[in-house]
Amino acid sequence: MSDGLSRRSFIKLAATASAAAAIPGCEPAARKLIPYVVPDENLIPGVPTFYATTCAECSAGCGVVARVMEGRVIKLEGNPADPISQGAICARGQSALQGLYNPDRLAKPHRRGGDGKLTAIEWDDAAKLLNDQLAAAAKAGKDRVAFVGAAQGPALDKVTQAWAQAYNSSRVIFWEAFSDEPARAAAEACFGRPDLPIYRLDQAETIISFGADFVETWDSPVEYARQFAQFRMPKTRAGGLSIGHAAYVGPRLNATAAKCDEWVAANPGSEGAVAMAVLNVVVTQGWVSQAAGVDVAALKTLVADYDPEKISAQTGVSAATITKIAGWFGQATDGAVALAGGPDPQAHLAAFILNAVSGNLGKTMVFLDGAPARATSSLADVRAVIDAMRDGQVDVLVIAGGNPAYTMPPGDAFKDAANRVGLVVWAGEVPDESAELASLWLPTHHALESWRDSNPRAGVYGLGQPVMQPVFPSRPLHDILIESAHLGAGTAGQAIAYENAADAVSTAWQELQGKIGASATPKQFWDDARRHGGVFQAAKENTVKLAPAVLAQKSPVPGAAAPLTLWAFPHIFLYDGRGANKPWLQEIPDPITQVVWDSWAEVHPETAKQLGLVKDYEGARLFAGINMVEISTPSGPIELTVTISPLVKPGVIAVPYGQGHTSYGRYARGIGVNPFAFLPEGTRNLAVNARKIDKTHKLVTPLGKSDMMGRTIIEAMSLNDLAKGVEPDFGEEKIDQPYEMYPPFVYAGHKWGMTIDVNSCTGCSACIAACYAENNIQVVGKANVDLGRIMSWIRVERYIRDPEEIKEGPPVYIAPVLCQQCDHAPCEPVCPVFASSHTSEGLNAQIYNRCIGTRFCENNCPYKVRRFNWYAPEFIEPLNFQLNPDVTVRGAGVMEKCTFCIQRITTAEIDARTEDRKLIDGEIIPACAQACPARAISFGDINDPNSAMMKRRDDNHGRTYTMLPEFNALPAVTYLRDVYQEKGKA
Amino acid sequence: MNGDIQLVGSFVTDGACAEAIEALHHAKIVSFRTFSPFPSEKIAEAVDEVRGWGRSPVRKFVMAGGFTGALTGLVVTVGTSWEWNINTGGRPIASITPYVVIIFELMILFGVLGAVSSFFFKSGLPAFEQSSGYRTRFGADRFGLVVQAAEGDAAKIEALMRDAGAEEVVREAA
Amino acid sequence: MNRILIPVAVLMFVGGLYTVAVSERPWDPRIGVEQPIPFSHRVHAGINKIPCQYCHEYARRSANSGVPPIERCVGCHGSALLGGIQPVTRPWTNDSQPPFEIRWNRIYTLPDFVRFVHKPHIWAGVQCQECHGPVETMDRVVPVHEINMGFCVSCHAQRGATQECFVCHH
Amino acid sequence: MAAAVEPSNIQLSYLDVDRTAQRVMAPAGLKYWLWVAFCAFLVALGGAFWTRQIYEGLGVTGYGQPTLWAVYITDFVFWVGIAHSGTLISAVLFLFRTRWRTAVYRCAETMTIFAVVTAGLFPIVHLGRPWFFYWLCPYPNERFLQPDFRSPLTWDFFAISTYLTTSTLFLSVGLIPDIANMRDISIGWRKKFYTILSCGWQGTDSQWRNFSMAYLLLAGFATPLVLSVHSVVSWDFATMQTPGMHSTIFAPYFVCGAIFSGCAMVLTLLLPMRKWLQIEDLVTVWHLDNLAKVILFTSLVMTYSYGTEAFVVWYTQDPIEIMTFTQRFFGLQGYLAIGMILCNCVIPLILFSPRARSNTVILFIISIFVNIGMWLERFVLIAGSLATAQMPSQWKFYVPKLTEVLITVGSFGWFLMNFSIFTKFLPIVSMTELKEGITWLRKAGRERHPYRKAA
Repeated sequence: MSDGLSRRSFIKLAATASAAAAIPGCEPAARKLIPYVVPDENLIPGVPTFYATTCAECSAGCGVVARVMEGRVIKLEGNPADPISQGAICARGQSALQGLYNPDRLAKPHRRGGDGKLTAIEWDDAAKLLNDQLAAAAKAGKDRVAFVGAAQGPALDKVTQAWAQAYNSSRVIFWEAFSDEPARAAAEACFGRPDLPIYRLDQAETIISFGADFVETWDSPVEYARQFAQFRMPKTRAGGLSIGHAAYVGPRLNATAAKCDEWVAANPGSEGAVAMAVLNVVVTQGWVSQAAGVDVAALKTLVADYDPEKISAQTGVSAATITKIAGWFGQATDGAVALAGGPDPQAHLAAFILNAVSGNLGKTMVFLDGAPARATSSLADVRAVIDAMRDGQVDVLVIAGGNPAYTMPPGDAFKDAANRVGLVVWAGEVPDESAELASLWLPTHHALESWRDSNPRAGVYGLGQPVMQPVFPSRPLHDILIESAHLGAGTAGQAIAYENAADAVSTAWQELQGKIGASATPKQFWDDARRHGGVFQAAKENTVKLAPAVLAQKSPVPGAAAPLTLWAFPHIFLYDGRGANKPWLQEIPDPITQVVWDSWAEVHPETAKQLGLVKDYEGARLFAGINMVEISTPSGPIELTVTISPLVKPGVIAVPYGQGHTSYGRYARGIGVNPFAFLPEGTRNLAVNARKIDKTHKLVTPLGKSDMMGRTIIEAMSLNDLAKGVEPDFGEEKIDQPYEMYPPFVYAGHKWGMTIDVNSCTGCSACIAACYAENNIQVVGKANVDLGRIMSWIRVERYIRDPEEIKEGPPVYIAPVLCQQCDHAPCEPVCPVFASSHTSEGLNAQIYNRCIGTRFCENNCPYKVRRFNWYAPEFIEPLNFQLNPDVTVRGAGVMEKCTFCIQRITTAEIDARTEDRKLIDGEIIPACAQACPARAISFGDINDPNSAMMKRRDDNHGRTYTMLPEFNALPAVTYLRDVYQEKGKA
Repeated sequence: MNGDIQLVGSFVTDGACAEAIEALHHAKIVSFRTFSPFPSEKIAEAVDEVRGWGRSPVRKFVMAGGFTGALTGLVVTVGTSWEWNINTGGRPIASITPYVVIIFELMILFGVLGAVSSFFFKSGLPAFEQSSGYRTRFGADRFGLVVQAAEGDAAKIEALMRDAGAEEVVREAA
Repeated sequence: MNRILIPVAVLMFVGGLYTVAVSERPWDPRIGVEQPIPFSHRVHAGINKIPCQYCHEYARRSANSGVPPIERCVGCHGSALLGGIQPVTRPWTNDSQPPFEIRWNRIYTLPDFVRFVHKPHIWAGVQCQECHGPVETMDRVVPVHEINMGFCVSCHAQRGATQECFVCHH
Repeated sequence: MAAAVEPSNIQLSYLDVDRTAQRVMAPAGLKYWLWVAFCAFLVALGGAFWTRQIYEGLGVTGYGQPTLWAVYITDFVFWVGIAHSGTLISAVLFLFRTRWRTAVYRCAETMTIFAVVTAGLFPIVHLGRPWFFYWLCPYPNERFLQPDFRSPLTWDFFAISTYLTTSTLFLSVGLIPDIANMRDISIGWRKKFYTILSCGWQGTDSQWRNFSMAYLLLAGFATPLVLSVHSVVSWDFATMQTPGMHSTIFAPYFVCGAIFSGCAMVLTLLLPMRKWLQIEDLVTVWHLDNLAKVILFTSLVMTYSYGTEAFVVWYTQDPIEIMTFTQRFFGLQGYLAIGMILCNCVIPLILFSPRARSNTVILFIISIFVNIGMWLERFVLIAGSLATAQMPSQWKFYVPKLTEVLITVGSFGWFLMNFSIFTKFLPIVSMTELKEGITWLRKAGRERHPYRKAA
């Protein structure tokens, strides 16, 4: 009871506090103080509590820590104890909060009447309706109940299965749009076990990725971004300084390719062929490792058809390139790894074989004992269920997650089938396309409100616990299932031992303890798991051998590529569309195209010329595409908005997944197109012909020009220069320390500074999402972004060069730009009212309540990192529950900017003072540095030469530079140059 | 003094008026005042000669105002900077160079205020009681010379004025 | 009389500015607010000498000092059976609100753009009374000082505490 | 209104001067009030949109990163510029004892006052939180916190307010004798009105003596002030590190531009006025001709300044400066800069022809062009330079929305309304000084078509 009361009171406090927060200066804080009846001794109002749980946004299963204040979760941070995330978190993980606090979440159960109108009903009625129908279906015969949903972790999946059995059915589908089925199939073929291996990129010298965008969406992006950053660190190999060689094979230069040495522009769907060609070179050059113990003769016959010369017509990749990357792979003394992504089975097969024959099994690609079994259903099972539905063999269909109506190819097959089902029940958070098919809607808990477990890999058992009281009167999905089994399924149902999901999970953990033989008492084990967010053990590595049989089965050589191919790729933020209802993910620009709030079609300038499209990126607003083309697909013509970019292969129309929702909340509805709706099953590319139509639609981006114009903004230097220790020459004369008119200002105590390693930054934008979450930054929407009013304090700056034209260096420069906290801050002396001033700790302070909005500071800021509030921010209930109470919500008409997370700094300093100790290096971490998966950002005290941040500068002194040095603003942020290796050598 | 009556002479040109003044001066009659529609060099010179006036005292007030302003500027700028010691852009707390602008503007402001106020003060403005002898034409197109005199001297003075070219001379009680 | 007009005008101008200055009160004292419970700080803190932080327990640990949970009241005012002090004679809450959900009226409020944290002030040895006045002598709490920036800054200046804008405004 | 045959001024008497000037102030007819009502309507329009902007936030404008200054600051600089020629004509030319100023200086000075009043509005319109504008002014407050006197905006605040005070006082001192004149001839409420305003002026010798001295010193102060004010305005930009603005040439360049645009505005006002108010024989072609010469001269100086700017940019060899400069002329909004050159450097060259200088229609058209050109110059300098600053990724060109446009239009309405009302109730030409220099007026009348004789 006290619990309930305290919850009510905090909700009230929350509401009032945030309402007041919306207008700083005008409104006093909450007028009422409502005490607890019995205080929770672990909870101090005003001091955050941290709960370890797991992230449910993708299958990587990172551990996260939820920062909870006054009972509201206000921020998600990586769980340092978790071996996968190791304290980092990606943009999608951060945005789980906006799924939790989404204003479009279903609050009550609804049922659809005959006229198709929805009416809210009570939980009991909903449950009764559901149970009756289920019981009837179960009576009618076997397998007349079907469940289609997303995998929710072993324990809960077991519950689902049990529920289905109780209703005398086995039709349970765990649907994942981008499933790991192809990889598992290939693994089964190669090594006789359908596990997924884990990769150790940091221990490789060469990485070749066949369509696997491992720093964006593939498999476990946070982990691989971290490993890749270590892989790219300049380190001494065989005497000389070297960085790993990386090549990305795919039709579009995405963020992953941007960080690789070589972007191998292959035709869509020909990654597998390229991989075989690489294998061919490796074999013919005799780089097959003896240790692998494979039958070279068989190999030779397998790859016979894939001679680089012969195949290059189909793949669109020159033999020279293939030979080069094959050379990197075969001659890597320090281990190499091939990764494969996408649905093409041949690519996975070839990648596994490559890793095997080059003797990297157990080194860079490792199979673990006790790897989790497949969590998602195979395509065959899915098809079976859909057919059954179409043939009217299913009476009740429960859709819970996965949004099959949106993600299942091809478009309408699932919908048609669903329409023949007697009762379609939808259980979820935000009503999506699948909900449109359902006649009964059940609101379920968000992952952060319910118990879960996860087992992303052997030895890693994540425990997801509810981190706050539910925002809406929803119920956990599995409580609904268990209850319906208990009530509706008679004795069969009573057989389910659990009372509810929590019960199921804790039981599963008791079993787990037995399995892994932990010595602690059950309670101890359970408490530790909740404290650490799971149990993490080193799993035993398994030695596998390549099955000779696989070398016998030859796959047909692909035909020549179509003149014009549409190729779809998962959006880095929206992924398969699940992110589309989260404003942060819509507003954070895609790292490469920088397009926001839209889906686009990238085409190469040549293709654009053939289609007669105007070259729209020479103006000041680069890439704000306006042309529209109409493409012909089996499911009718589709209209796409084109952005012309040299970063895609000619003859390819690259379209991101994730947009094109017809439902799924106010933020997702009616934006762009949905490639799932017209791409055939099991592939991501489709030969189309396109024609220009005289319709225009504006793609919006916060980006101006993409040409750096030789200014010192983001720099890259060659490995040789770094080895020789010479400063790279960019044609501008060096600026030596200029004459100072005034004596320098002395910073006695701390002086905060930052070091950002451009070489590590992958442009994943986790820092931006973290900043939005930590600092109450408002989302302004498409129209305002177009007017140049995006509010993010930190942005991922990206500049491109046409890959055909450049001789040396990367084609894309990516680095985060935030307030440089200059000592000679140009923004400060121009402010007439001291709203912008410098603290004694070297921070460039912006005092919101003193600001009168002359906007002089931003005009004078060379880095253009200040942001002005053009409107009063609006945080739609309950999104305002997420606001950080330590940070002012800025009102209309004031300037705001990055503060190095001053609220964290002051809190830490107060703690240190009250505990009468010095600040510990690393005690203060700004949100961006904390989130960064690649660990590109480090923060610390410039006055302390032993701080990790300063050490990083010293260790890489050859690479340090500051942005726009000619303005002598003396930034506190130092960048480390990107490092590339000359195309000539290697 | 012996101002029991006054003679109001009006002239068409300022030259004539000035001559009359000089004539009166020779006749040792100095208790007069003039009205003119616009500042006339000739009349001014004549009057100055009679009264032995130097340049107008307004200058001194303006000087004082200017100094006060400059000082105020210096005190306000430097003083308020030292109140808080806020570091902006690594500049010195009290950086005089930019303050010169403020000091200059305040100097001008106070100088101007000095000028205007002293002008009002010295020329007896605002004054809402009509001084006798003023004719509206003296504001328009005639130059007036009003002489205070004893009954006896009236004839002589009138003659002098008419010789100097007075258009008309009127006697009236002072 | 006109000679005085100008000085008067100047005076009025300056006076006007001064009124503007004083009229800026980001913090408005709420004098004589009636609380839902006839609670007397005089009786508790004054006569019975209960230390402030016995009830406002979070002051030294957090930003907000916190209002005592009802458990804390019952601890002393429990029924005679529990050996508590004799229970209060007056009704606990007025009828306008559910029992056990006391809606105290805030006396001290700060605007949202000021971040005041009790913790460091308590640790720095600042007495509660220095800001809140002699609460132990008041039946109904009345603000003594106007908690505005001038008040904070002057004390910070005296004690040589930080005077960074950024520490309180962020 | 082609070059009308001027009435002969040869025997122009003091009374003629008075009567002509007083006739202007005769009770107004319907036409006049319609005109004032129209201006008032424009003001109301602008006011309404300003209210909306305050209520909803600056988002209703077309502003955004990186052009955080655009139309409003342009208007501010434009109006301040307009103001300056007034002080120039009344003060500087007074010190130089220029004869032809007597007829036009009152009009120019009035224009100054209302232009400054208009200009003063724009920094407030432009603020994000306009209700706190008074924080720019030092006043006793409980925080002991005063403005930062390092900031050019604080300089602006002091410069503009000083300028407004000074020129108002200058005007009113000059007005006193004329008002006294009006007092003597008028009756009824006007009598009371003028009696109070004239402060009992009678033109005695001692009054005239102090008057001349005060007037001289005021002029002496106004001259450095007018130079300083627009230099300060230019430093708003010159002290910025933004390429395209960060240049030491700005102060003289802005001052000259101010005089240029100001004289053009004087012509724009004077030409219709002298027609409709029938003061042709006080404001003669001779005066206009001299004004036109000033415009021509300043236009040449402007052309030179543009050249210098280009040269300096080339001379620095700073790629950022050069890129910004090229963007100004060849970027997306290059046509604005081209138009600026046309209006400010090319079209005024027509004034080399004496006929053009004596033709009121041509003069009027040219003056309009110059006004447009100078507005464009400020816009190109401010919005253009900010649009293409240091960070290419932040480049974006600014396009105004209805709000800015209507508030700008409203500011013109505000200016014209005040000016028109002034002309009806206070003498718009200085009778005193015209009478003082009446010989020159007669001369001007005799040579009323100085250049026709040649033909």
